Amino acid sequence: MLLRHLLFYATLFIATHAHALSADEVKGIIFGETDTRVEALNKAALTADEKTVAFIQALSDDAVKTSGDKVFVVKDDKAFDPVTGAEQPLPPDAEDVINPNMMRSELDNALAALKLLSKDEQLRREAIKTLGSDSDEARLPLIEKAYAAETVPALKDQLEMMRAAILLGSSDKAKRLEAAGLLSASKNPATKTVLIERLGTELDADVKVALQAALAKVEASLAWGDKLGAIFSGISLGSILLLVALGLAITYGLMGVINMAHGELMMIGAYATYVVQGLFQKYLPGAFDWYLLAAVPVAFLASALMGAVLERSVIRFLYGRPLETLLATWGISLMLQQLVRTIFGAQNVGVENPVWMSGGVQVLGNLSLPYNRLVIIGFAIAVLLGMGWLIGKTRLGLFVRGVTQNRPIASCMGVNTARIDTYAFALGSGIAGLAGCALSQVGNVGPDLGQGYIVDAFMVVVLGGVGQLAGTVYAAMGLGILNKFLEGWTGAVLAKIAVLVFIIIFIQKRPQGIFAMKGRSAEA
Amino acid sequence: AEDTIKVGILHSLSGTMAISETVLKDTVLMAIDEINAKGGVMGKKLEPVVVDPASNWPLFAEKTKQLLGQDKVAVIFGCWTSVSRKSVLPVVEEMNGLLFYPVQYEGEELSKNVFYTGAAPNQQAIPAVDYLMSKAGGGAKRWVLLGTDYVYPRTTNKILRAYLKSKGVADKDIDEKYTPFGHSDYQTIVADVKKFSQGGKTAVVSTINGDSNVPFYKELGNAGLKAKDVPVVAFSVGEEELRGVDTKPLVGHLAAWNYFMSIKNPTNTEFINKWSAYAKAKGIAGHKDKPLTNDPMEATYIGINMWKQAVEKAKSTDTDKVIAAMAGQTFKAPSGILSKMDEKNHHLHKSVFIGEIKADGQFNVVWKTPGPVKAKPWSPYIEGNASKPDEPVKGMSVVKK
Amino acid sequence: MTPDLLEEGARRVQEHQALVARQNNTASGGRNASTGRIATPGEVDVTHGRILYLQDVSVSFDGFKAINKLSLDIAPGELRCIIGPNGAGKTTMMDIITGKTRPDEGTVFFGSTIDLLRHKEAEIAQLGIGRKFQKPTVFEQLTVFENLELALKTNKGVKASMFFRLDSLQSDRLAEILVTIHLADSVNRLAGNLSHGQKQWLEIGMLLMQDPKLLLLDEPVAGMTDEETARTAELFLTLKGKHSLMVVEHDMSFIRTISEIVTVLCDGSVLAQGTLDQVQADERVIEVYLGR
Amino acid sequence: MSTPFPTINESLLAEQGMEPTRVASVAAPVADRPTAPPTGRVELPGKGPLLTRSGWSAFVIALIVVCAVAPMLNLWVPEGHALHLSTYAVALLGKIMCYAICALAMDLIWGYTGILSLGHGVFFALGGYTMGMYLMRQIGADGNYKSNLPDFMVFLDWKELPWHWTFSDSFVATLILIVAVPGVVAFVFGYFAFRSRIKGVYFSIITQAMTFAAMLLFFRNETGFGGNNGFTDFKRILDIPIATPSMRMTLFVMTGLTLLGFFLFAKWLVGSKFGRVLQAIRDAETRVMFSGYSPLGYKLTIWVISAVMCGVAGALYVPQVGIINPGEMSPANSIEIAIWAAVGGRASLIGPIVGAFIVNGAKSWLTVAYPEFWLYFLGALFIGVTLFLPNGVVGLVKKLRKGAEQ
Amino acid sequence: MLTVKNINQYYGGGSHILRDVSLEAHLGKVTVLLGRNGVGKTTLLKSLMGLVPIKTGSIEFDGQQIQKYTPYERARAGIGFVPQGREIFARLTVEENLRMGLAYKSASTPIPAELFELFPVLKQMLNRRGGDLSGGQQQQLAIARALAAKPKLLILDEPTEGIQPSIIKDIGRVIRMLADRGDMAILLVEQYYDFAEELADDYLVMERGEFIARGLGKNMPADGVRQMVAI
Ligand SMILES: Nc1ncnc2c1ncn2[C@@H]1O[C@H](COP(=O)(O)OP(=O)(O)OP(=O)(O)O)[C@@H](O)[C@H]1O
Ligand SMILES: Nc1ncnc2c1ncn2[C@@H]1O[C@H](COP(=O)(O)OP(=O)(O)OP(=O)(O)O)[C@@H](O)[C@H]1O
Ligand SMILES: NC(N)=O
Ligand SMILES: [Mg+2]
Ligand SMILES: [Mg+2]
Repeated sequence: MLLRHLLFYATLFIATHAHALSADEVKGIIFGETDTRVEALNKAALTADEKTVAFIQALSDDAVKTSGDKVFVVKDDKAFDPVTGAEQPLPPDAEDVINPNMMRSELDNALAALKLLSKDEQLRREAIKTLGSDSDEARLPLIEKAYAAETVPALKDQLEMMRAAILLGSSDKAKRLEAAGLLSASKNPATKTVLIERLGTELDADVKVALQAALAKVEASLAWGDKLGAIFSGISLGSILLLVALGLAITYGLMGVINMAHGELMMIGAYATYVVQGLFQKYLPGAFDWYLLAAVPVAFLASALMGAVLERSVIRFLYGRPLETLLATWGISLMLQQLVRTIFGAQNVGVENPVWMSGGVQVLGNLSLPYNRLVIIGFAIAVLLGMGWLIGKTRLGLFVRGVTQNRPIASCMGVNTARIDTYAFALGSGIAGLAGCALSQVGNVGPDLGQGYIVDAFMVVVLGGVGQLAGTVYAAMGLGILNKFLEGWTGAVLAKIAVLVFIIIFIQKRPQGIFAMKGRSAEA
Repeated sequence: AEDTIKVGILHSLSGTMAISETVLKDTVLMAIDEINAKGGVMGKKLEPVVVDPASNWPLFAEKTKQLLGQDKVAVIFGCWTSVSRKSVLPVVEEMNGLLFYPVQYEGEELSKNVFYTGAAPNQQAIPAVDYLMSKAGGGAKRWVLLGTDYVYPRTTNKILRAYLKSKGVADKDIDEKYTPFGHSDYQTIVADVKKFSQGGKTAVVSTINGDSNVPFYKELGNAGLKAKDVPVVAFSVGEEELRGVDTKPLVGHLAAWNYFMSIKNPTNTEFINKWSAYAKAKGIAGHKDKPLTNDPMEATYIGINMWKQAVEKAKSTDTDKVIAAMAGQTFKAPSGILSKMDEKNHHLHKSVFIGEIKADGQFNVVWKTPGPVKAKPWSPYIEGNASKPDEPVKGMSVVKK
Repeated sequence: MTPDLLEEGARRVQEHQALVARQNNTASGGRNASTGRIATPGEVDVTHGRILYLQDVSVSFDGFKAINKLSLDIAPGELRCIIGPNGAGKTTMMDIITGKTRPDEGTVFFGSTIDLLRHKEAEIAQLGIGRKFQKPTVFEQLTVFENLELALKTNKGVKASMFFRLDSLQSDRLAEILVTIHLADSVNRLAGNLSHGQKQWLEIGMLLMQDPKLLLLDEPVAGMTDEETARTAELFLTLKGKHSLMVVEHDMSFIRTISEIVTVLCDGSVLAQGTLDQVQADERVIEVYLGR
Repeated sequence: MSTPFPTINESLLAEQGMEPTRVASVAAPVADRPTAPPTGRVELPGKGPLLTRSGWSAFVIALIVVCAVAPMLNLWVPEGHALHLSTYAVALLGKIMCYAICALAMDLIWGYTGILSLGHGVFFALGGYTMGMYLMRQIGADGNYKSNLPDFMVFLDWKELPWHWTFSDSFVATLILIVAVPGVVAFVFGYFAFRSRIKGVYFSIITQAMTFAAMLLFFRNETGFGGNNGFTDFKRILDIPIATPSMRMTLFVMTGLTLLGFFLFAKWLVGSKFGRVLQAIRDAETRVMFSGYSPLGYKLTIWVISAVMCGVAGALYVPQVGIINPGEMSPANSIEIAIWAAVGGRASLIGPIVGAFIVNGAKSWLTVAYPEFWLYFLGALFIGVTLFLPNGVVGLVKKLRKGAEQ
Repeated sequence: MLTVKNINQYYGGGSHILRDVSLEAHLGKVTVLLGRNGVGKTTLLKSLMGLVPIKTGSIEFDGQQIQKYTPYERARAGIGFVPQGREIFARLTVEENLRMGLAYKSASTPIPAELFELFPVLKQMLNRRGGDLSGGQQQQLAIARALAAKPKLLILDEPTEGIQPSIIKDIGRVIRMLADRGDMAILLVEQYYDFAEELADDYLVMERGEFIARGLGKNMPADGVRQMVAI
């Protein structure tokens, strides 16, 4: 970020009639009602020089403080006078300048407008994006200038769209018609807003027709993004359901423990992530962005360890009595929740997305795929593959399956069943911990975290067919996509009800889940 | 037992509501410590009786019976959700107890035995919408009313819809959406809001409650829905709720409350300091490292102090006498006003503040009412309320022993 | 199909055609008053001399043909032994008869009127087909007494069972069977605590209580001592005549004691059929089953 | 060839008062000489009495406590007296007795038939809502809005009662519906589920889905059951004020009688052959089918009976606790019912009742005594019971008693 | 090889099943244990495997006192077990079942090819789930599984139950061959008298938890063992 800004100052094209930032301008921008501040800002921006730009940038970065009627720009714990640039002592009573939404939006626009003429293509691109939805007529000359100077075809097209959006408000009918024609090729959702707004005020019938035609075209090209977006959110929800269910697919699906504490094991994973975050903040602030990578194994181990302890102390006495495990693990879940309340408090704790997980890739004008969702989908796939390999292809996996099917005989084959049981339960718990780590990136981290997902987790495992890994995957994805599809149609509440009803009906058709085991081995 | 006055504390310490309510229990305990340190009430020490209704609504009623019937408490501070209050209400009325309810709620209720120290809809929702419609607030023309599917959001949105209509907003420009309790996947909702906002300047009024807020805000951040494009004003999100959220992408989104921790005045500074010290001393998890105050805490604090004053004025803890003495009580509130209990309607007069979220999880106050607003528990935007008296109706066919 | 089956089939076709021809000659258009019978629903009709009749039955699991165009029939009162290599499809055949497995194709008739493929397990049991599983299955959490009581032939509807009381006739029968199966001293023990062989006996006892017309016995003497095997053989012989039995066993000496006709199954269809001596002499049977 | 059926002297088959042991892990007396030759005389266990002698005495005592002692201690012994039974205690006991009915119902379906329902809360709530609707109508025009419609309907701008409120003003209809609504819902749900042979956890999970879906449905205001707030602020029942000591006592006594009645009924049911078929279904359903029983009818019957019992419990619960809302249908509530049964001891009838009292009593006490720590105690109780008392508290008592006898 | 001294065993309810049972099994010898249903044969074998706890008595195997060992330690010490009622892993494939038999061997140990010569059907059904096999096929699998790890002591509980005659003969041959190789002791519980007599080097007859007769296999007819088992 910082480098980018330096570059920006260095390459900024300074308007010929630029003049130095005055103390009055500064005061006008800082003090008073938002309206007058905006006015002062726009005035100053028209004749901006380097200092003005630096000042606007600082204001936008919340790096400006005031004390009485004095204004300071704060940088690296030092305060400077915005006009002279001289370093000044910062009075202890200095207060932040408050920029409400409106002001902040104007600041961004002003900066963007100034960057439109930058030599750096990346900066111009950003500027165009920021200004995208703004159709302020006052900016027309600037945009035309930028349009004339632009050499990159894609950016030139976008500038033309911006110009057209402004021209839509022109008093010249021909220009409006032309603008409408141009805009119909846009794939930008902001264009839709502009067109709708213009439609509301347009009086000329011809222009109205043109506007409507343009609007229809724009909406048609946006429809794709909406559809893909819905599918993506279905997959994304599915990946979360999958993560949440995978651990349970082991502890419950394979081992037959009706593990009501599964949610709490996820919660432990999430809190472990929180603790790692805290440690990074304290001891490794420089590497903070990578705390999540460290949190993954920690979350796994924390939950796995807890799982191992539970298995050794409680669960192992209950094999072959599945319904008793329900009761005991319910008790465990109550205790773990309260334990977390005692240690971390009843409130949620904050877990931040690392910078590389914020934001997203813009795929279409109205479809951007958030990084954290993409990462979680990838993570779910990785966990799934890892677990599939471990269970299906390794000796450990073979032992786990053997032991869970017939404990005494497995031990007669020379398998240390107690140890395998502990490993298996710890593995399932560890995977729950991984799920918790992932969930910390999209939802709450609090004592109730587990309760919110436990029902879903069981539904997924059971719908897929107990003990069927592949079924779990299908069930998670199916429910995720079905849920999102219905949600767009009926709203979230009815969608959730419909999904539950769907599960009930589906099980009637397939009483053993999607991947029912067939034949006699199912009864054995 | 004669030298103490028992005070019931009825907040969930476990279950789903513990997230919000636990801290209110501690607030009452802090206030009690403070009052006792100053010599108690009428020379008697206050003795807290803490119970855990465990986010279970019938249990609220049962515990109330116990507090009033067995423990003979003089007053109860408690409840958060409206349904818990509704569950407790018949019991306090029958047993003629006294309940102080500290959370903003939907109105449509006025009981002689309850003092409502949180906001009624006109003390929170309506001013917030006014602000968003104003030029400074962005001049919103389209509205998404988004809430958790239960009575408080439904009622508030009903009032808001009527209000917006009265301001000339067409039905097609209002989108009302609900999610189930504990909903955690807001992708579709946020995508819908985004789409809706393409039709013109849009603001979102969020009455999402409790746990769903974190995933909602995280999704807003992910989807790049910035406050300057589509501002979201929330009525159930305060400092405590933001504790669990990465606020950087949320800067500029709003909340409407009658108190913010960031309000600068000596009373508030003192309040925050007191709380910080108390949280440290008692090792209250979370708060001992990062003490936070919020609106319901302030409302609780005002409530107990006003009750103390009323008892002293009435020279008795007798419910009816205290009720009478409560009318018109004032207290210097941390929000910076001289808070006053209405003479008649059992609600506080409150200033309304609109705050924008800052990167540190606190709020910038960007707008406030010129002075305290009197509560209208019976919203005029709901049919049939016009004729309602602005005070509890006495003698509601309750049979006394 | 084996030659003798073919013959048998041909004989029956001829008989049937002759019957049709005869009937068509009557004045009543084939409805011959004297031979006309009313098929009572639920009652097995064995007037055609067959109590169980399977034709061209096939079933496959994931592409593996466990039963392959199997045709077989059993006469009322007959004791039929079925032998065949492990995996020949004997148990699967019983699964099909009792409604546990649906065949892919073919017909299965109980008597000449009841299409078993249209009935559920419980109905088939009520029609009069009892089964002993290869792996003894009893109600482990109930006592021996209760196991037998439940099996007792009586109205098995919900309401009837609520008001059920054992009458003295039934008590006698129960007591008799308890003695027969050597569990008289264990009336009050939980069936789950019995040894393997005791469970075998208990299951046979339950079958006797059920008093079915057709008994399907899947390896009934597995795990029994020779003495008990002999007793079982005796028991089966007394049942013969009144009941029809289909016994699957690998114990040749047992088969020898009880058998008239032995059917050899292999790879899901009939390999040979005849007296034990006949099939024991059959090279193919020696090859796949008996060994040298 | 000797006959395999030796004839047996009839007189030797005299009825013995022995009751067959049916509880799984309480081992039956094992004959030390398992293969002793048949003696020729067989002692068949006779049909045991409904309750043993001491069982009847205990029952009668319970009856007296519920119908006479409790009312006396509550209404006549003055407040402040050491023996006074407080209103709070009456309410608490009344509530727990309702829960005990649920636990008993759960035991029939889970303990005896092996079908774990994680959705019994829905039947409880349906009974409760049915009663609640009647109580709402009894408020008449005394509500906030002075309308004949319940307040929440006025608030939703509804002008008339929706169809499903049609019979809510008739007490008789309400009584019928309390049985019919949970019964019909259970019947339809159970018919399809059992017909499809849904078993084990698959069944448990769809019952959970059912209660979860019902909860979300009832949360919606439009569904017409008062949304999240549900029904509260009841004023009268049969036009008699509800918040009076005598009315409360009446409800208490009725609950007690219902519980005792259901107990006897359940005892009779599981003692009959019907009950044994249920247990047989639990242990080996295929064998049951091959013995000629159609499990569908049996499962459905006990499922509906169990649901109706829960519904009745719900109907008794609502006037006593004064509120019914969709929270009763939350999956956790249904799980709790199963937990009461397990704590007390499954497949013992008295166990679940004891379990309901222990768990809820502990909860009520601990939430006051240790508001911050009670979950640890409760959690530990559940774990402890499973680990050390596999047959629940009742199993322990039986064991101790057996030990004492020897 | 195996020396069992004075084992007493009780089931949970307190019933005394094994009463002072002592026996020996030697390398290269087949020891056959006979007895009617319910006398405690399976219980004895389970006690040897450690599947049911014994109250008193000692078990010495290959020079170690193993009565305190867990079942898997006994397996690792070299005891292979074919349980009554097959007890294969129903949801593992045939191959995986055999691999379970190799559990305590190193991961790269191949499944001995001779098993497939012995039981060709297993090779054919390598990828079928154990539970889908026919009863006799399962029994063959159970035996193969126990042989996979080449144990020093092989315990078989009614291995011929449900198996077709030709394979019984094969199994008999195998047992003989294994014993004759001299590196394995075999303890066989059998109801099928002729089979038992043919194989027995030593025999034991059990009645109500006690041995009522023992001797050399070749003396079985002379000792009237057949009658003992038949009441
Ligand atoms: N559900 C199934 N899936 C796959 N294969 C199956 C299934 N059921 C049976 N089979 C196969 O069908 C064949 C016939 O099995 P069946 O149990 O009927 O044999 P059987 O004649 O009873 O043998 P045995 O004498 O060993 O009991 C076997 O090869 C078995 O592996
Ligand atoms: N888990 C158990 N609990 C109580 N008693 C049992 C248990 N298992 C077996 N028994 C009893 O112990 C006795 C011995 O049983 P065991 O299984 O050892 O007999 P067995 O000699 O192997 O008989 P079989 O030839 O029928 O297999 C029997 O009377 C049986 O009922
Ligand atoms: N009153 C509320 N926020 O439920
Ligand atoms: Mg078979
Ligand atoms: Mg045995």
